[in-house]
Amino acid sequence: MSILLARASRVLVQGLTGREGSFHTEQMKAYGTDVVAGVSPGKGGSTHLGVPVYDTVAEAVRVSRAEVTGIFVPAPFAADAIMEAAAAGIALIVCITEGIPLYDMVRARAFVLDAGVRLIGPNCPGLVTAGEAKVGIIPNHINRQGTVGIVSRSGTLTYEVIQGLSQAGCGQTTSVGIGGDPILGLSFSEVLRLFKDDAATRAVVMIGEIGGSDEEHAAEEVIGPGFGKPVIGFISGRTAPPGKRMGHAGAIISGNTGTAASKLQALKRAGAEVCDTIEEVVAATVAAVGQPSSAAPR
Amino acid sequence: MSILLARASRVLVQGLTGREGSFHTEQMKAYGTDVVAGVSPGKGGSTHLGVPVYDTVAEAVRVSRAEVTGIFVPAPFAADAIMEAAAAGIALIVCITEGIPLYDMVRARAFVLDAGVRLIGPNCPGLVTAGEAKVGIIPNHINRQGTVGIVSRSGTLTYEVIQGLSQAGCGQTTSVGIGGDPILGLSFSEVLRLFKDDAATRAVVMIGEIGGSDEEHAAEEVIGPGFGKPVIGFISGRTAPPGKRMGHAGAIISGNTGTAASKLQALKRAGAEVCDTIEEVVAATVAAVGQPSSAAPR
Amino acid sequence: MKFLEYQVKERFKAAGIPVPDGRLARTPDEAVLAAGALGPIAIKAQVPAGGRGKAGGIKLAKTPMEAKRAASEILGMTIKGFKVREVWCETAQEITREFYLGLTLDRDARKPVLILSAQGGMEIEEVAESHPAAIARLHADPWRGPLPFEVRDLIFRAGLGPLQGQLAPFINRLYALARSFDALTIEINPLALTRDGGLVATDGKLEIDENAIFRHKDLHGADDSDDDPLEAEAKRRKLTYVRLDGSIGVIGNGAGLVMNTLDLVQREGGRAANFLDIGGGAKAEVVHSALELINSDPNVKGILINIFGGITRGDEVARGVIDASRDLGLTVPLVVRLTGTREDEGRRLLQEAGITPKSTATEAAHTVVELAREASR
Amino acid sequence: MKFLEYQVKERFKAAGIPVPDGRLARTPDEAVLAAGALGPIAIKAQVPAGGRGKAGGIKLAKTPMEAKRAASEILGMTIKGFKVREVWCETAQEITREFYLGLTLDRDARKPVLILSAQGGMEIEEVAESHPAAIARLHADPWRGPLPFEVRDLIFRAGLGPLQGQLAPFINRLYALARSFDALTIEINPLALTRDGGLVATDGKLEIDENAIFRHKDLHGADDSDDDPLEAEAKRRKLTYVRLDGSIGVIGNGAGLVMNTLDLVQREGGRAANFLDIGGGAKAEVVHSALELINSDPNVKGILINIFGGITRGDEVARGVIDASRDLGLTVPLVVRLTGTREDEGRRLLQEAGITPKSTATEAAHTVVELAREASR
Repeated sequence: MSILLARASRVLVQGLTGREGSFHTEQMKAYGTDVVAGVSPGKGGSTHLGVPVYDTVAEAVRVSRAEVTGIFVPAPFAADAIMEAAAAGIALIVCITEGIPLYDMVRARAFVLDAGVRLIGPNCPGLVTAGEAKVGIIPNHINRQGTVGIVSRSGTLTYEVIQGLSQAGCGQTTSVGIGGDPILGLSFSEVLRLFKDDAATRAVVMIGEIGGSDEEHAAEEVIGPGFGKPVIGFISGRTAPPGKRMGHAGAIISGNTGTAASKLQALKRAGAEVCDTIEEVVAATVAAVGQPSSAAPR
Repeated sequence: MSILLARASRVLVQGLTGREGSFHTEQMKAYGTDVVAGVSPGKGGSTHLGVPVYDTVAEAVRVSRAEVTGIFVPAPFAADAIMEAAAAGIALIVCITEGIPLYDMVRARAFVLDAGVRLIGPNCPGLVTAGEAKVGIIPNHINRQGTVGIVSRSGTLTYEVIQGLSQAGCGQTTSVGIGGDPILGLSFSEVLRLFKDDAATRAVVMIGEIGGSDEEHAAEEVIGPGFGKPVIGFISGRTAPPGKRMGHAGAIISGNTGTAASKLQALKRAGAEVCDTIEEVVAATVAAVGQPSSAAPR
Repeated sequence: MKFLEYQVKERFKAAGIPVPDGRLARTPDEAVLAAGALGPIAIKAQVPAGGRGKAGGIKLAKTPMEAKRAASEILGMTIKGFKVREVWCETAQEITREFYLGLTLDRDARKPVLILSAQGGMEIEEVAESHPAAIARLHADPWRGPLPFEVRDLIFRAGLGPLQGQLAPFINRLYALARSFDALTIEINPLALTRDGGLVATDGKLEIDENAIFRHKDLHGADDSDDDPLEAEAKRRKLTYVRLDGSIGVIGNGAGLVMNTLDLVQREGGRAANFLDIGGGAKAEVVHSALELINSDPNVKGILINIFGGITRGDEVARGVIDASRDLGLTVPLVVRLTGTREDEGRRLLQEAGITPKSTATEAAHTVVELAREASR
Repeated sequence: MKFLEYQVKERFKAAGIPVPDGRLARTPDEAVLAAGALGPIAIKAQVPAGGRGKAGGIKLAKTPMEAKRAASEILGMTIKGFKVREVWCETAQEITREFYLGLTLDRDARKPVLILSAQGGMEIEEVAESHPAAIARLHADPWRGPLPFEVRDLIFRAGLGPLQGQLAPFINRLYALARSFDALTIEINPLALTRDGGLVATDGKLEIDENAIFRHKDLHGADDSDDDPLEAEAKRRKLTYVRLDGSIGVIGNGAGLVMNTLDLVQREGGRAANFLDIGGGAKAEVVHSALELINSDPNVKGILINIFGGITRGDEVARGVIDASRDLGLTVPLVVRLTGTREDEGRRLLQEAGITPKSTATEAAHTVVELAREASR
């Protein structure tokens, strides 16, 4: 089993006909994802990469019964795309787009919450359920089916961990990149709760970074004796100078929370195993799940 | 028993220190209503008519644990007062104010709905649970405790019916004036459902008027064999000339609904007893509940 | 508050909604000047009512001479009871298609609703009934307004997808205009697609919420009662008054009660001369003012005052009635029904002044119809 | 994007938030003119950093002569690395109380938050820590904005009820300004109550969301990197660059990965000369541009490129690296780690060009630190 996404998930792509949308739709299909529809306003009725294109998400959902969407539209239009998906009855929205204005996201997130829909991202690599399906941009070849859940705020570091684990013979259930923006959909806490309830997941790797206090909240609210599975934690940005901004506003250090020290301490206090490097993360995870998964890599 | 309001209800008055607020608070107290607090921003800490005054509804609710509020503030500020009450955790809001701009009310009503709070009004006379408590402006002396529920869109016609019934020895459980504005809180359907579930109410008088289609909806959705209690219906405005309407938008939206004929027909079809005059309403109600209630008038 | 076509178009223009160039003319000569400046024009009667076209209130003029003739014919016409005092002269459009775009408050949904149809023009109501699917609706969340994807969806549902880029800003501006003016109804009909591919509002309607007038004190709308001196006077007195065609002057508090009083008068064989609601909490002066207004109507043969006080107090009503009777020297029978808040004090005051109030509305209606009939004999 | 005090005050004024009268001076003589026109003035260094007062960047001048002396002292100062090129001269205020009013985006609550305190001034952060109850907060619904009752409640909770009538419009205007400019942070501190009972914004801060700049193309903020030529150059090249104090130039894709690369360099005994994130989906030209920038930094003794492609493609990165190596004539060691999307093609291209990519970030960090150390010997 896995969380959020499975082989049977019917996937829509918003911005299908764009450059990024096209490239990654091909990759998703190559991974086995059931891409049932695309949306590009004004191109309804055509077919792109063998996928039927609709003018609106409402129409696409009505016809294709898509449940999950991947959003690859440019930043000025991405928040609107998120809300369109939520209003049309999509259950899981994965927004890859980077650079969405924060006020747009604040509104879109409130909208999504009102609609009772799950949002992953924005500015995230998406998610993969190893060996089953992928929505987003995580490279196909690094994933391997197994028993480790991954949740991460950093896109590229997620790939490092997945690859490291796969190479060590330690496969994954689902790998979720929740995104690095200040205003996000699913938080660490929410994804960790899903892993907690997933029978197939035997250990969880959690990759945080400086800024915000989602890691602290997850440590306090979810991780701990009741969690019942080993959590291996890692925080990047430990040597970042305080106060300087590092790319995403997500890395702005605010008050006493948000520092690497505060996050590491909270994770330790909650009983997570905290590591210094990705190599250590891999080693600790392999140790935690006992022996390497026997499933073949793909 | 009764609906919505009882002797034990803790009542707040917004606009307590104003002319109307003062006059009707005295009347409400005279009827036995437990007025526990008033709100007048800037007058917090004082006492008016023996009632402690607060600056904000949040503070008033925290201290007084008020559950019901009566709003007597001027129209330009009334929608804000409604939302303040909803946000502060008031369970039932009764807005007497007349002349609130419709866009203000459209927003306030959406706010109240989101908060899961009941709103009666605006532009309504409020409600009385006979012999127990009153919020609003229905004259005290006309009510008499008994077994008839009243729900009405017209303020003054409500009084006619209450007085007519009381004089015929036929008392009431609760009399609710839902208000005559185009944008309202509780509809006929919602109040009728409450009466349906109220063991003490043995018959319901429903006073509608031309415009909108709340009466039609109530007839279709709530009244009927499942209702289990006699409904005596009356529609005012049967001889009113058709309105001078500008444009087509209204007609596109409401089509043929809203006329007295459409409402009377819907009520008849649902099995309600439809009357031509208030005197007939009284006679039909007395007949429906069998014999006059034996409770003393008050 | 309603507006004339040219007033609506001024607001459209200010809100960024394209309208044809035009000029107002009060005389045929002004129409000639407009035609000289604008070329071929449509000359349109400015009255606060629909159906002008069918009534002959809209004519095309290709030349200044034609404009003079057309304007002469239209100015001075009476359309649905309104005398035409002004015509709007605007550049004639080469129209290839006509759409409908409107906004109103949907009282059942309790939300603003945008309405778009590819089949615009005069017959939109028929379209709504015969081809409901040709009318696309969007109920906007009152806090969020119409969101970009909702507007896109509305346009595609109306079958106007290819015009999406042009239509979306139109719709957004219409909504913004409605919000900023507290519009109960706002319509662009027809919304015309011209030969050069542009969209233009060739006719428009706007009605503003009277309750929100305090936010728009600088707005001046069409005076839609200027042909009825009593309605105009009632407006000045801030009374809710509608002229009817009977002979019993009716004054009451609350729309439902007044409507019911009209019904009762009719049941008793009379007909009301008017609807007059003094509202909630009226003071003696308001009652006085209302009586003065009704008494000035030569059609009125009897007056019925029906008050059931909640927020309105019986003593105030009684004082108003007594003062007015004394000041006005009423010559028609006056019947008062008074009950509710401060009923006892009010009734006592009336009794002292020689007026015996009735206790039920039916009785009062019966009496006033009888007395008026006797007085007319 | 950040703004200097006077730029912020211009926007406050345009939004209806009262500010003291003032003039910008670039020379002591201009300050003399300002004092002549305005009377007693405060002369304030214009730098995009806090703590000006403590650094001596704010002085009072009662006369034009005093203004000349004060401006002479402040102009040319360096405050937190920024050279003072302009001073803002504004009418000195007779202040009786100082409040704090601010707005920021609360990432945990995922909402804008308004902050009001009766204890304003420089020590607001200390107040927040020592007397949290003295800081009233209002999380505004992002669609509704702060509602009138919420603003009233905020004011009463801050203990400023008696100033409600004056403060509420201030708060509404601040929020409207934040929304219209996509402000991440906007502050009035102090918000001063003057002797005559008025409220005035005597200092202000504004920072705008870089992601929303496309909506504000006409806005010009403070150039907060003009004293660091490399940061200025990076900005021109639209690269996310931060100068650090080590000697290993670091280029990577994704903030988390770059931050981790800094951590790894430090673990291997080196120190990074910079943070440079080429972002997602970077093309060869971007990689080329980034390498050119880093290579122009004389502190850089070795360069580490760490790419794990998702949306970024390995072949594009390889092409950028190869072209840049050829064009720039690199003299410092270059270590590349490349994996992820189109990894094979990228690695093949690099191999063909004589660059052997490393397969792990740890190995790459280790190698570049070693090579830089050897090269420095």
